[in-house]
Amino acid sequence: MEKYSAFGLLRHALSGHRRWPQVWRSAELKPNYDAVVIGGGGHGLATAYYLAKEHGITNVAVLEKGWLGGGNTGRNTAVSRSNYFYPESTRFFEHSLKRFETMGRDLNYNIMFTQGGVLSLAFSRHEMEIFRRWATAIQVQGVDCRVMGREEVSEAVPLLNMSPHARYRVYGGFMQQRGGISRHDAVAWAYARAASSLGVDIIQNCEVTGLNISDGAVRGVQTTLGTIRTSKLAMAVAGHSSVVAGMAGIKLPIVSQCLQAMVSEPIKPCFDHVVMSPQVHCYVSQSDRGELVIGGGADTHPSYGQRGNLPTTESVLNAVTEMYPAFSRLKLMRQWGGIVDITPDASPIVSKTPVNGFYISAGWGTGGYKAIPAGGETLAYTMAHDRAHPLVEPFSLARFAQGRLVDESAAAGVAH
Amino acid sequence: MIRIECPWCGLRSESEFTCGGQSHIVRPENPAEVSDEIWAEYLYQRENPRGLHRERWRHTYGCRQWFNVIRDTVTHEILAVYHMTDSAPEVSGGRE
Amino acid sequence: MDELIEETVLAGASVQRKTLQVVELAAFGLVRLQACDRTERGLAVLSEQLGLTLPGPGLVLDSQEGAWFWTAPGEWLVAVTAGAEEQSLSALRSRLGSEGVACSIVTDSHVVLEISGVAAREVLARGSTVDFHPVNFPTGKCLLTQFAGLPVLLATLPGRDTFILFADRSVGQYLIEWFKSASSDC
Amino acid sequence: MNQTIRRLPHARIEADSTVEFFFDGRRYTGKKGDSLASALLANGVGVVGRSFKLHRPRGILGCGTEEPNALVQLESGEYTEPNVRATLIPLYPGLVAKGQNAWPSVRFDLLGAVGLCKRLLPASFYYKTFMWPNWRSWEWLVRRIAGLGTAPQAADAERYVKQNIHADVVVVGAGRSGLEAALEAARDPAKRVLLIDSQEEPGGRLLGSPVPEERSWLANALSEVAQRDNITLLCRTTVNGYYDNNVLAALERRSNHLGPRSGNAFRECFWRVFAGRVILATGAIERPLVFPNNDRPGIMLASAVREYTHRYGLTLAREIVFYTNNDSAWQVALELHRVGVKVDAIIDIRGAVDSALVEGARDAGINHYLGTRVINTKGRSGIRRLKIQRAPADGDPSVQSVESLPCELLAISGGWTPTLHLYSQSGGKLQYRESDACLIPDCNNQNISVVGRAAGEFRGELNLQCQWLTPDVPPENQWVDFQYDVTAADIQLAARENFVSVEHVKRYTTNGMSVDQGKTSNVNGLGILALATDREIPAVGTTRFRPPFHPTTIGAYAGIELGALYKPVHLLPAHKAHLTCGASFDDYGSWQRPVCYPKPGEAEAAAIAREAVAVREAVGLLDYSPLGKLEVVGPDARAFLDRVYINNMVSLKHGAARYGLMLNEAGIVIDDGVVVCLAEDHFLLHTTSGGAAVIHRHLDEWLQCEWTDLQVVVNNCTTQWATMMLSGPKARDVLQQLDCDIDLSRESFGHMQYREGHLLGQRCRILRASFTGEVSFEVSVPARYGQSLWKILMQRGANMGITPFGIEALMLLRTEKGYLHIGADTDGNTMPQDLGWGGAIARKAGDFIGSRSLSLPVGLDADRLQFTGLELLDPKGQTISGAHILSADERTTNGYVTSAVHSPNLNRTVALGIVAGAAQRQGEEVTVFYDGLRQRARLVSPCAYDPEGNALNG
Repeated sequence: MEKYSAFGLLRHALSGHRRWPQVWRSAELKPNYDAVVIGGGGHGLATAYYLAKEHGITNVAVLEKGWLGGGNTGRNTAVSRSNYFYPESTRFFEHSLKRFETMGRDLNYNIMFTQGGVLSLAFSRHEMEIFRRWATAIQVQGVDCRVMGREEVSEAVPLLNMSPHARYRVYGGFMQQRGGISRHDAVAWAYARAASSLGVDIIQNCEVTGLNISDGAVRGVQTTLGTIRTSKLAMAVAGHSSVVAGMAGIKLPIVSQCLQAMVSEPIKPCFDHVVMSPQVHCYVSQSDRGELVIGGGADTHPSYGQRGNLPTTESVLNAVTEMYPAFSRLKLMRQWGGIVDITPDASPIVSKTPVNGFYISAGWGTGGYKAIPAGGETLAYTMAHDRAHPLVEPFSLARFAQGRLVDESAAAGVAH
Repeated sequence: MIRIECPWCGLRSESEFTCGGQSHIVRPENPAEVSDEIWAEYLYQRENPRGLHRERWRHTYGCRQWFNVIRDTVTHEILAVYHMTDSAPEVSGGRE
Repeated sequence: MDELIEETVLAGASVQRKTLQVVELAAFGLVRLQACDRTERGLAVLSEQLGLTLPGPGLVLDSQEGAWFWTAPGEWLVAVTAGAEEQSLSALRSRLGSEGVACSIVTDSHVVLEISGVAAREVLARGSTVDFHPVNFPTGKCLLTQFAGLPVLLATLPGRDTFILFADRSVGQYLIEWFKSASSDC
Repeated sequence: MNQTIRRLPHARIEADSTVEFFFDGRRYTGKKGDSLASALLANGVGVVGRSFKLHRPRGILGCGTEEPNALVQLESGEYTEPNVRATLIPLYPGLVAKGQNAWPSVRFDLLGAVGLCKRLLPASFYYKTFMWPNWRSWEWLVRRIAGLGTAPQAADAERYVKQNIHADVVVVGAGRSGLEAALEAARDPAKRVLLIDSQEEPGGRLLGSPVPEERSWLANALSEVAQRDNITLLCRTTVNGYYDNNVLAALERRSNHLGPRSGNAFRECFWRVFAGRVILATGAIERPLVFPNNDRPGIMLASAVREYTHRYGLTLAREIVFYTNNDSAWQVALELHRVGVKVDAIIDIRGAVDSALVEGARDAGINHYLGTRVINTKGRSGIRRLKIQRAPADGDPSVQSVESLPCELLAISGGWTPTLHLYSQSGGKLQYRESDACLIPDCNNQNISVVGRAAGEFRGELNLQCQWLTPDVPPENQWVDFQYDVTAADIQLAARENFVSVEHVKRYTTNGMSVDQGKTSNVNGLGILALATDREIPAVGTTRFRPPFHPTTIGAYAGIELGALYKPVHLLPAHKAHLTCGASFDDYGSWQRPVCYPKPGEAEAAAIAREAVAVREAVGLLDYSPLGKLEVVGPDARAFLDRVYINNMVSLKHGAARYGLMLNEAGIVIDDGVVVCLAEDHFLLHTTSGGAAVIHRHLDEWLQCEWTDLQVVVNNCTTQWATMMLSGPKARDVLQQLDCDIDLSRESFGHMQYREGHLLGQRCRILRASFTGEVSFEVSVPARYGQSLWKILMQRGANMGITPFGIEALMLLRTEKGYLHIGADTDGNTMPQDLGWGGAIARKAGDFIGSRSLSLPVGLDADRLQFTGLELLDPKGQTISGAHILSADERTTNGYVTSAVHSPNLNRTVALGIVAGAAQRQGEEVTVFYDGLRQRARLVSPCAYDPEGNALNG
């Protein structure tokens, strides 16, 4: 793998950039793999990378039905944070956040992680109480987080509607300074490059059509490019988990819904943080390119339609205009949708399954992107040892039958 | 935008309705007697198909009635609307 | 001696534009009728007891009590003369017998607005996605819809291009503000 | 240079008008009917913008929504708008615009220096560097160089409105095909036809036509449209989104042609269009040719040259040269000549061209160079010369010759791209047509059809010879996306690095991600990628178009529902009376309710404390109207309620009241309140304030979806009644002063009882329950009398020191008493056994909602968070709701404080919380943690005030 650097850029400039190597190899599908990962998004690619790097399993294929990074990895608003309420969640996402902080150097690929801070706003006395409870929970777990009063918030976000007569008056909020945004495509490409250089085969335009399972164990995978033999199979197909798990005869506690995101036309820097307003379902940040990146709540009906829906767009932008009256004259440039897997407790499932050798990473809901490094690392571990990684023990498939849900919104009254 | 033919009020826009998710989920006859697994299945497991889905909607901003719908979860085409107490009709295909 | 003084929801607040007017109607008393047995048989019995063919969705029935609006299967809103609720209620009860039907006075829980003017249909179409074209919503009809984010009952008076809007009393002020703002080009 | 060009006579502008405007601080004049772009051209302004990455000077390329270069910052202050296409701004008097993304100005931009290190900045260079020492140390710089216009700092001074409209047939685009389609559809008088056009006036390309026949056809068509009363014509309206079920979103510009302060009520109107059938007549957009330095100001699409010449009457330059690969540009050149505009030359890639065109050119005295390519352009702020090269005749390089031509304006045409964004948004698939090198409609699921140029029906064949980029010359300076500085070389680099999916190339090179969303660059990029990867275009595939077609004002999506209208707000019947009592209001579950009634200069906390003391010592009055009231009626009502509440409702006697706790099916506590039995088949349920609608929905769902055999109806009568809560030792005395036919004496009207009767001659309902711990009468009268009742009670209570109190005092009082407040003292995991109801559940015979979930393993955990009181060891200590209870090792949370107040009646902090295993740990000491501060506290009974309940029975 050729090292990227300013010097390298200079050197290639002299040869007119005609000598750059492939970022990942174009691999031919082999009939046999030690491990196969279904899904060439951030999670799948990261899983393959950690299988090779941490566990020495390099005869690995990543199967992507479209183009890698083309699912939710390429459709989300690229926010990373670890300000979760329950220790189970915080521990996991804090691990992931730390990986984000060093990813650029670790993978020698600049993912442009900008730690502008993630600020959540409270719009009522009650919400402020909940936020204090939430922020304290995070502090108890030793993660950075501070409660902010009305004045602090207004300084941090000068364009915010601070009118005392606002329909939803801003009471304050809490900030995780280490949270921020990165370039989502870059994360997928970085893992693909690193994994590929360790011998992982990345196969695009290869859709899985069936699983070969006998005696309760995985034997192989049928794909549009032919059948592969393998005894370790993982799925990381956010949005389509129920479909693929169904091939293994497994029914999941998951509903797929469409989550929208949108960007404004690019403007000069005017917005430093990721600002979330859960009460009115909108969050806003500004990308390096200058676009305002806007997200909101998911459509409430099950959906596999990867496209924007007008009512949601309207309500999200209505909230944006109410919160930031100065953005009213900016223009929306692009709007799209991704399919998210929602579990009953909105927490993920990283788990072994009733089928030996079949492992799932699903139910990331609206928070999958920030989980990519830890999600890949723990799934790889779970595959390699056929034993759940300690970080994901609370996120087993079995927790539902015990009623042991890890429901962030239950404790904090706020979805993520 | 989803447009649904409310059995009572006629064709309306999505924003007038509330989606209640999968329909025809059978509540165990004697909850006290079923296993934890069965009960959790009833509470949490869902079909979640990519394609035709039998689900229930409520005309929240109209007659407040719940009713059943067969919808294609990819194209959002509505293939059938029927009463809560009716069993699902046979429908062909959908666009997927 | 103390006396409870009756007050309307909007205390005279209204919208007066060239092409749109919105005023509060205090002319109605409202009674809600709910049948516990919503089966066809049950409803047939009900019609018989009342001696009326109760209106279905979208339809308005004029009877001597007043105007009947369908609001849900087995549920009607009856608009009677203001103050006559009590009589109407007992009249209905006597015809129905106590079992199986809930009759309640709901006058106070409602605000009733009259919307008139040549821009009425256009402005209504700013608050709801239903088709207000005369072909689809002729006079003498009613419908339940989401209007300005709220559940409302809209009715057209026979003969006149005037609309009556029934909503919860607590949002009366909000609705007036909404109409003011939505009609600022009228 | 400020003298404006004389206009051609046939132009569609008011030749004798003068409209003053300002660009980059300079004053210019244009004509009525001009766009900002045409006015700038008329004033000889060549450089109007700078590119995104390299800050290269940019001139006007197109004449409409496809324009990638001429982006300006329009107006200032609360009226400013960034990134506006100069081609889409109708000129209005006093218009003020500035060039963007440049310092000090677009004419002379110091940041142009970035262009010098172009070679160091290939596609996505940033992924490969800025890693040392870390991204943070570079990011600020990159962010500042990126971005285009500047965001407004002030709130938008103008308003927007939304309008829904239904039509049987919706025609998008009022060009020739659109008009034809609309008139055709309108033949059936029963059909409602909606014709939408994005330009200032209908006509499409016909507006730029010099041909008399075409002009008169347009005039006739428009008058016929006007006569048809079943056709609605919307101009200045751009359809931006095509959603499921033929729902379209369109934006109408109502006052942009008048400028700010136009006095219009609404600046823009956001149309939601509900269409039976949609006909797309959206036309086609001309493609630039890709050749070295094809991005200089003065290089313009041939279609734009046509528009500016005939519609705006401009003679754009002295030396006009055309460069094309198809016939359409020849037509334009000949049309120019016909109206007396001199064309110097036509350069055509094709070796052979239709003889009629060639002769036409010869007669017009236009030099033409066939089989010839432009291999470079020269000029500083604008194009001055061309370098052209005849293609080697049958591979014999010797015959190829290079010439240089003078050129002030280069009109280019690389073919046409049907405008199918909406078609693609609707779910339609596209297919590639080799002959015209363009994508055309393939198949679609919705009721939609495409006509005219949008369907690839070009009037007269193009006879196009495809050339995606210029061969045999360096690709580095062959521009594809003018705005984001994407060159052919960038796309080749992407392919080289194995970004071969069209989506990857788009993301890696940013081709087509600029604000024009690739209207002029996507197809060229596709072609170059196909060449670079040695594939056919269908094999490469296309990117999916997403809404909006053209960038859309964010405020328009909001419409009028902002500020006070943002979300419906509910007012109390006695709202005005509270104002007169000096109430400060706040939003509680969308109800505006009094927080407290501060006296002048009194702090909120002080007011709350004063009110709380008044209730304990004398009597307080609270507007309790939002308390949810549901009437459940029917033969099966009692059976139903017994399944809805964990409590036994079978034994509830007529006239009696009983506390009830409600769960969801997962066993989680969702509501509580007092249930009253009005009659054997008639019950009154009280829900938490503001919760009535939610609980109503909950009950309806069970009745309609699960227990359909039960004969029960639910009537939400919350707002039918105004409820005033009199609470305190003197509550009864106050009420007894009023004429009431209910016996209010302690003996006959005890705690947790309910009466109906008449108060001051009106029907009333009185409930004796208490959320304060004091004797309380919850008096309900029909809402129309609510305000009056409030006033009377205040008057008659005056001599007993009656004090109006707000929600916060109520919360303080109930916290002193340790009364549970669902949602505050419970969370989304709380089960009844955590609230001391384990026994009741065990005793209850039948099944009820959620019962089975209570015995899942989680329900039996010993460390469940349970409701408890907390007493700080330090009597002066204070804590706050949100503080945590720490585990012994202080590493994890053991629960948290859910309610905490300073009790003015006990003069110490009173706190409630939910703590792991609290029921078994009463008396134990724990550590309370908040904001770095640790305090010791003891787990005690929730009830801190009057545990014997004497006050209650007083």
